[in-house]
Amino acid sequence: MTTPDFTHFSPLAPAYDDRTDSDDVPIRSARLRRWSETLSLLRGHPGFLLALAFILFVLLAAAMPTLLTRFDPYATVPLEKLRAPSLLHWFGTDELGRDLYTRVVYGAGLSVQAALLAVSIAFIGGSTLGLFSGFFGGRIDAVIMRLIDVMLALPSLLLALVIVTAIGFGTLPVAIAVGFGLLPGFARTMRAEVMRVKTLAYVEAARLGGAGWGRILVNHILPNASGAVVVLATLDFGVAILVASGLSFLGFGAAPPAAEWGTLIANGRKFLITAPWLPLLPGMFVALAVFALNHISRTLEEVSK
Amino acid sequence: MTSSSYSVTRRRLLLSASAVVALSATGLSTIISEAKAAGAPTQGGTLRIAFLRDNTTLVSIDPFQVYWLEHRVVLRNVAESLTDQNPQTGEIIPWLATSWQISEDGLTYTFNLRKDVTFSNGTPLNAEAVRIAFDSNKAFAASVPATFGRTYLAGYDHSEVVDDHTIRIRLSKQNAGFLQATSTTNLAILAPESYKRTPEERSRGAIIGTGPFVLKEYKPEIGIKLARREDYAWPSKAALNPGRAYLEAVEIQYIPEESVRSGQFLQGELELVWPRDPFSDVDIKQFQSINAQILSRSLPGPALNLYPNVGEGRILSDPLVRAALQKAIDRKTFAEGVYSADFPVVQGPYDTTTPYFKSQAAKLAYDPDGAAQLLDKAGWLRRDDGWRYKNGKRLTLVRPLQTAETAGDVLIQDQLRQAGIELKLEVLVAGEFLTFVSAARYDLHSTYMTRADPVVLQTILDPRYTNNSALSINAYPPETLKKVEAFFDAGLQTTSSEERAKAYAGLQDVLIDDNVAFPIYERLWQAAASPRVRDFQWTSEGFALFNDIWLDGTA
Amino acid sequence: MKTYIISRITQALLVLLGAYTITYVILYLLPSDALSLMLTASGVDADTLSAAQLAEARHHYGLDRGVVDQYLHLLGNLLRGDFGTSLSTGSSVTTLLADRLPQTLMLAGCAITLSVTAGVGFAYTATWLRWRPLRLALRRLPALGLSVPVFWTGLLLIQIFSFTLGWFPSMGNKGFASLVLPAVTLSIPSAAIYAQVLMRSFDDVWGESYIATARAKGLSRAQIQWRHVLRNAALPILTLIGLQIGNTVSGAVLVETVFTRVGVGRLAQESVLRQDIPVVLAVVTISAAAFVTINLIVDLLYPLLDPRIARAAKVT
Amino acid sequence: MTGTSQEPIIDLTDLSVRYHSGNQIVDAVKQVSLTIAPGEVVAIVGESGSGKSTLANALIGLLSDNAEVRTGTIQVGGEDMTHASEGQWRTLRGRVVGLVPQDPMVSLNPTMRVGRQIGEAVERARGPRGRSLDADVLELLEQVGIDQPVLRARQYPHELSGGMRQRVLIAIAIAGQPELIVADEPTSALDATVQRRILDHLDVLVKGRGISMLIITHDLGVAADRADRVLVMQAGRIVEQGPPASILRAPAEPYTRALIAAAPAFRAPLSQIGAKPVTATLEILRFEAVSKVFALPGEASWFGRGPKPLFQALDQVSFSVHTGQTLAIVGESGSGKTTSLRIALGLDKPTSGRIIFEGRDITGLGWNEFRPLRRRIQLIQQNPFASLDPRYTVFESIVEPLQSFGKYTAAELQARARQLVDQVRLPRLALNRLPRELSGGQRQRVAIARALALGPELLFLDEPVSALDVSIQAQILDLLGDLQRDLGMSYVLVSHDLAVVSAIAHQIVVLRGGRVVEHGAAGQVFGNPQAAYTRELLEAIPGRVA
Repeated sequence: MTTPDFTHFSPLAPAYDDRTDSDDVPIRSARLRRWSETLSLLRGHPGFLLALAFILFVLLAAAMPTLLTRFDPYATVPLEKLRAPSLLHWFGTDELGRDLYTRVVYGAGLSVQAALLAVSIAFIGGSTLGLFSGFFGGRIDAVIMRLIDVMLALPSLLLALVIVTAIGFGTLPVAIAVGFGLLPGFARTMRAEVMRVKTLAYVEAARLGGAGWGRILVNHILPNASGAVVVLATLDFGVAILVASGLSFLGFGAAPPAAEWGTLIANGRKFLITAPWLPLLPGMFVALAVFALNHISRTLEEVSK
Repeated sequence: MTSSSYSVTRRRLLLSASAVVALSATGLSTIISEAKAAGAPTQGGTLRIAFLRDNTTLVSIDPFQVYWLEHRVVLRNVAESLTDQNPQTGEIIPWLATSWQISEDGLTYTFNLRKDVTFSNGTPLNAEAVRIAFDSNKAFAASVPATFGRTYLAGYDHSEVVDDHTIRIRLSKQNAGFLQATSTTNLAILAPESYKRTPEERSRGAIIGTGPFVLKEYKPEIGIKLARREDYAWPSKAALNPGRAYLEAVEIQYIPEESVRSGQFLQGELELVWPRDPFSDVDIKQFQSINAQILSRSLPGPALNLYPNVGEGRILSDPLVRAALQKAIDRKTFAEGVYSADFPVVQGPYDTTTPYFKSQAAKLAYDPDGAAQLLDKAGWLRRDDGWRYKNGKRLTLVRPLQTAETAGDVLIQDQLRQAGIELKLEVLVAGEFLTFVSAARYDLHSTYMTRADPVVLQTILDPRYTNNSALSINAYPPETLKKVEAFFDAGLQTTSSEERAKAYAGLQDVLIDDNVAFPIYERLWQAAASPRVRDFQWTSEGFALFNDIWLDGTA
Repeated sequence: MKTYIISRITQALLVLLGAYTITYVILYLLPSDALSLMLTASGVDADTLSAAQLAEARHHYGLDRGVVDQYLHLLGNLLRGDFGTSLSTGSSVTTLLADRLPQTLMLAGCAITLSVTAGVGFAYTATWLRWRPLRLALRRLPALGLSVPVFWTGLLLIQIFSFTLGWFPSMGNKGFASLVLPAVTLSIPSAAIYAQVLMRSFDDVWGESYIATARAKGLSRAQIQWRHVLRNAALPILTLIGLQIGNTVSGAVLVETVFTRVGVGRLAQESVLRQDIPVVLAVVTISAAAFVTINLIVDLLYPLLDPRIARAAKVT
Repeated sequence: MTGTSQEPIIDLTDLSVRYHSGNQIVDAVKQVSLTIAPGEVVAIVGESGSGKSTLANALIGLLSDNAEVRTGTIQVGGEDMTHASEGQWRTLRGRVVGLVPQDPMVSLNPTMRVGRQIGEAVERARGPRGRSLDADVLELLEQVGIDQPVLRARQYPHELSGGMRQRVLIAIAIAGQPELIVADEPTSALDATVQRRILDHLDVLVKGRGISMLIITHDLGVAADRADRVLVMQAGRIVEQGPPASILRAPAEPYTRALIAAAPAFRAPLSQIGAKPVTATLEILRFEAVSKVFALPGEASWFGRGPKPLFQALDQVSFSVHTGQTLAIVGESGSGKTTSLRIALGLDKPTSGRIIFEGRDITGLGWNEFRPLRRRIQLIQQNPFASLDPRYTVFESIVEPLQSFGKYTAAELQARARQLVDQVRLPRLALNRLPRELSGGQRQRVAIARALALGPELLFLDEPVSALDVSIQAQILDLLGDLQRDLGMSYVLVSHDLAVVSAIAHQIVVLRGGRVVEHGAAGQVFGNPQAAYTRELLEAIPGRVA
């Protein structure tokens, strides 16, 4: 006898008024609805767009450096050495006369590659461990958590040094070493998220609806738990760049003449007094890249709330 | 950021590149003329020196074992040797031994010792002490065959104490370099008490010498402290100050961080900055902003050479490629680009201050077109990617580097790139570096030693004297090896200068003609001294006489 | 409470053992042959020795034992406080560490205290300020602190405060002044992390109902921030400090290299280059032990600060 | 500062408040006028979103930053506070106006002792008290009826029960001897019996000191029982006000009439409840002497050998559910009603006793053996806001049980979904909506549709409407009644709210401390309750007195 009440007003959920009943209602999947919404929200953040543009620039530099500079990163011109930044050489030249801006652009490829590899190692390894310990709990959880504590106990940079010395210099070993350091972060985040989602009512409802744990894991727990992990991934991408540059600063980077950002800073530090732009500009570039990534991940986090 | 422009009254660096007659090694050290005119030296003060870093592979300060240049500078003023070497002429002059006689067959050396010399623990320096020193060194060299001092002692059999101040040294086989060896820090004489201690203890500083300074403290990788010896009165002839040192103490620090080291010096925290690599013109300009003095000394011994691996199957086994490689290196641009405009261009396998040096400048001219023709003739044809290939294989030469590459390494890499040769710089950790080199997996490798006698090259390039090190075995095609060994023996088995001059001249010609040594740059050791430092004097092997140095309070 | 402490201690020891084992495995199974390494480190050229000499040297360094009982042998020594002898300097690792550990402990200690005070102070002011633009700017600043490479900040600070202004020495271990710049450099990343986490936790606490109760009592914003918000919001910092130990040691390696301070960090880095295995193993074990102890202390401290844990709720 | 006796404590004229959140503008309060005389008790009744909390906050100056007072004036204790500064408001709070906040479980600082939180209010209102502060605090604790005040003062909030925490909050409110107390939903988070005792105590305190009080509530019964004057608010406006008796007997406004009709307590005189014919039908589910004991996480004895402290959740509970009928399990928090629900659903295993479903013993069945029964037993959870996966559309949530049990083509699923949506009276367009775009009532309808997907015979309802507004509650209860009639389903309703139970229950079981204190037909239990506890429960229903 009572008609459904749609005039009901709740400040949170926008009221809608669908009176029409029709058989042929097209049923669209939820996924595209969610993507279109989040993108529209992101457009509202100017800072986010600026950060995104800078990161796209870095990724372009990593993928196709030739587009961004016409200098050859390896051609030495000793007579042109240690020139201050000018219109010709935006970042000036290094101790062998090579264009520093070009070396930073070409360095992007190595640094981004190392960071990307490191984050994917940490993401895959960490998330699986976190999933197992969060999902099964009990003894498995205890064992995995102690393993994570062990990895946290080991100083990441020192361990990275040891790993790189064990498997040799170059971008891949650096990536493995850095990935090993980031893994605990992903494991702890995924574990916390899985444990949170596992106890929610809609998981119990699905369970009582006859769904097996496998189906619940794939359809409910993982999608809802992975939000936080994706945000962490963007954040840790920046951290990976920093740690990788730390390693190459200590001389564990790629073989010369190629140079990661950390190597550029390391080589430049000899000229801190005489040619300060040599160590300081690459450092600023790295800081901006990591700051942009940091900003992107924070905005993603705020939007997904 | 020092902004002073390049000072117009540029201080002339005494780096004459003139060809030098074999024996008279013209002094290339800079003599600070003004120092003498500034009146009598003032007493006291501490000389603070900053070196690059400590030797981390062999942590030792035991004179016999040490090859590390920075340590030998210190030891030169703590432990003294029988003889000294005139830095300008290379001639052996008296020190602890006032005079000596060498037998005709060159197997017996008799030294007459000074009578007034005592060790810092008070015991007298007499023939018995010298015998104990030589015999202990001989025993140690037998137990640790690879130790650096062993080649200096080559041929030593035993010593006889003739009387309290005369000692006769017997050699089992001829060693022309032995007299020069007695002037080096490696054969310095320690007190008998030091030889009772274990080698490790001596390495960590348990050394008692007769020098003007006493070793107060040695903290590996941190620094060294020396204190003046009050009753010192028996310097070598090369020294200006006959008696007690003017300085009260010398403090040595290791500062690997270059900007920090230069910063400390510019702020007056240090009197002497003495890194291992020469200064670039940027550094020199910066130092001259506080009118610092730039002190340079070309170090006797081999120049910074690359030695090839001509083992079978290696690319450099082909003489044409080696010849092309020699022409593809632009040594003038290297000297100007990496260091400074008036940096000497290397002229041969030896540095110019090495006795019996013979210039090969003519054969080392930069000739990229010549190199290109030779490579084409050898079948290495250039492709559009800039590299040269021969039946599908790229012309790649591997050069191992320990821990880190320098700007010079990368410059050579790029010069070879322009000739189409890929120089792969393999940066390795200490452990891997040694296994890599001993397995001869390199194409080009470099090492050097400092000693003011050409025989030093034997410890690098003569398989019979390097315990068959991979470098010496693989450096020559068979026919060149025979010629090289002949010249080395000729140079070793005679004590007459003319014979040695002819032998080593022939040696230097063969090394360059057969392209088994590729000189890169002259090994110049440079230091920057604050204006207050007076009477800084280089010894023949590039060390410093601390007891001459004094600090002018006024400057 | 007691069983809780016991179980935490056993877990801590387990973690320490795990850390030691992983480092041992990586270090001792390095591809390059340990013996040739050790020989060259003590000035002997491995390939010049005869087979007999090699065997004798292998025994001397205890390399002829199987990997496992070598591990147990070393562990046995470790428990007796003997870290073995350093390969390159020949002196015992314990003395080597003894004269370098104080430098690093002082540096790490100052850096941690600095970062905690800066982190909490920053979050406190950033959440308390009313003026919106400044509030927004302060919110983004920690992210910048996190993005700047440690060694780069070090170089920058040397350039400004040491060479241009000449306030502080740019290197060395002498006295307190030489500690200022390195400690500041090392503290920046941790302070940034603390600031970021605490700002979020301060905001959360301001949103709690008991803050409305406090305002209803008529307390001023300052009183509420001090008496109610600070205590509850600052709780997460304890666990954070525990986690930051690893980063502090890593940071020390870089900072000591840039500031030429002779500490454990630099020693570890050079020992890795020299493959001086016992020293690296000792340094990693000590930093793992520091991590484990500090986390244990944090776990025991937590109930004192958060009564909800200490006094298990009785069912009334 | 306190006004003369006859001047009104609160004098609002034509007050409008607007919220700015992002680009959305929300007018929460529209032209409201209100006066409260000294000593008078006024109650404001309204559903969530009616603006009643905004009004309360406006009176004490606790409006959030993004709120804007657009029109009207606020006079508190004779002072015009419309655009008062934070400083001016501070002098008022505690001394003139006291606040009793809503949820006692989170309204006390968890890391500060209770005594100190009260002491803070005392010192704030009456200046530094020095040593006599403790005495003031103990006195206040006694006044609000807390036992062992010395012990309680040193305890932390988490060590006190919900009721005691509410009393502490009252002590804080009256610490400054205010002239007006604003009580925002004072007891809605507590059990009925506890609620009644606290409100009685509050009345005594307020009347004794001549303080005026403003009660904010969504429960018409509470308003009617406690207030001299009742105001009904809807969508930001006061639609009606007057003495409770006239409001209840002769409501002028249609919205007030709808509110009264929807509130189960007033709908039908209790004695006629349960007039549903109790035809003897088959028995679908039976509990036989089911007991359940939990080991407490508390401190085992030192060496871990001694017996761990145990908690008896259920003690020999027996009841039966008849097909097509509703059995209600009633009890307060900690009575064991939820435990019995979990045991029936196979989520927990009983320590002893048997559960029979359609004649078959299903006690202790493993997950897989129980799975086929999932098609025939389903659950409707309490909180509609958490029972639906935020990433699933309504369609995907509803058809999930079907997908778990069998293979269906997309067309079959869509057809079934449309059928189910119609059954729960939701528009078909809702199928594409995400949960966050629906109201509480609509989400509960989706949950019901999901439960019906497999065509179950037995439906467990865990406090199905307690999270919803009164008017929506009525619609959901009606829907459940219709579904039971049409599909012949049997229900087991678990609830603490007797008013809700009376709407749809045939049989009632009353639980207390894990034991069945009463079991019988609804009419008989409501008509003449045998157990004293049942009587106490019935009397605690707010609004019965009228």
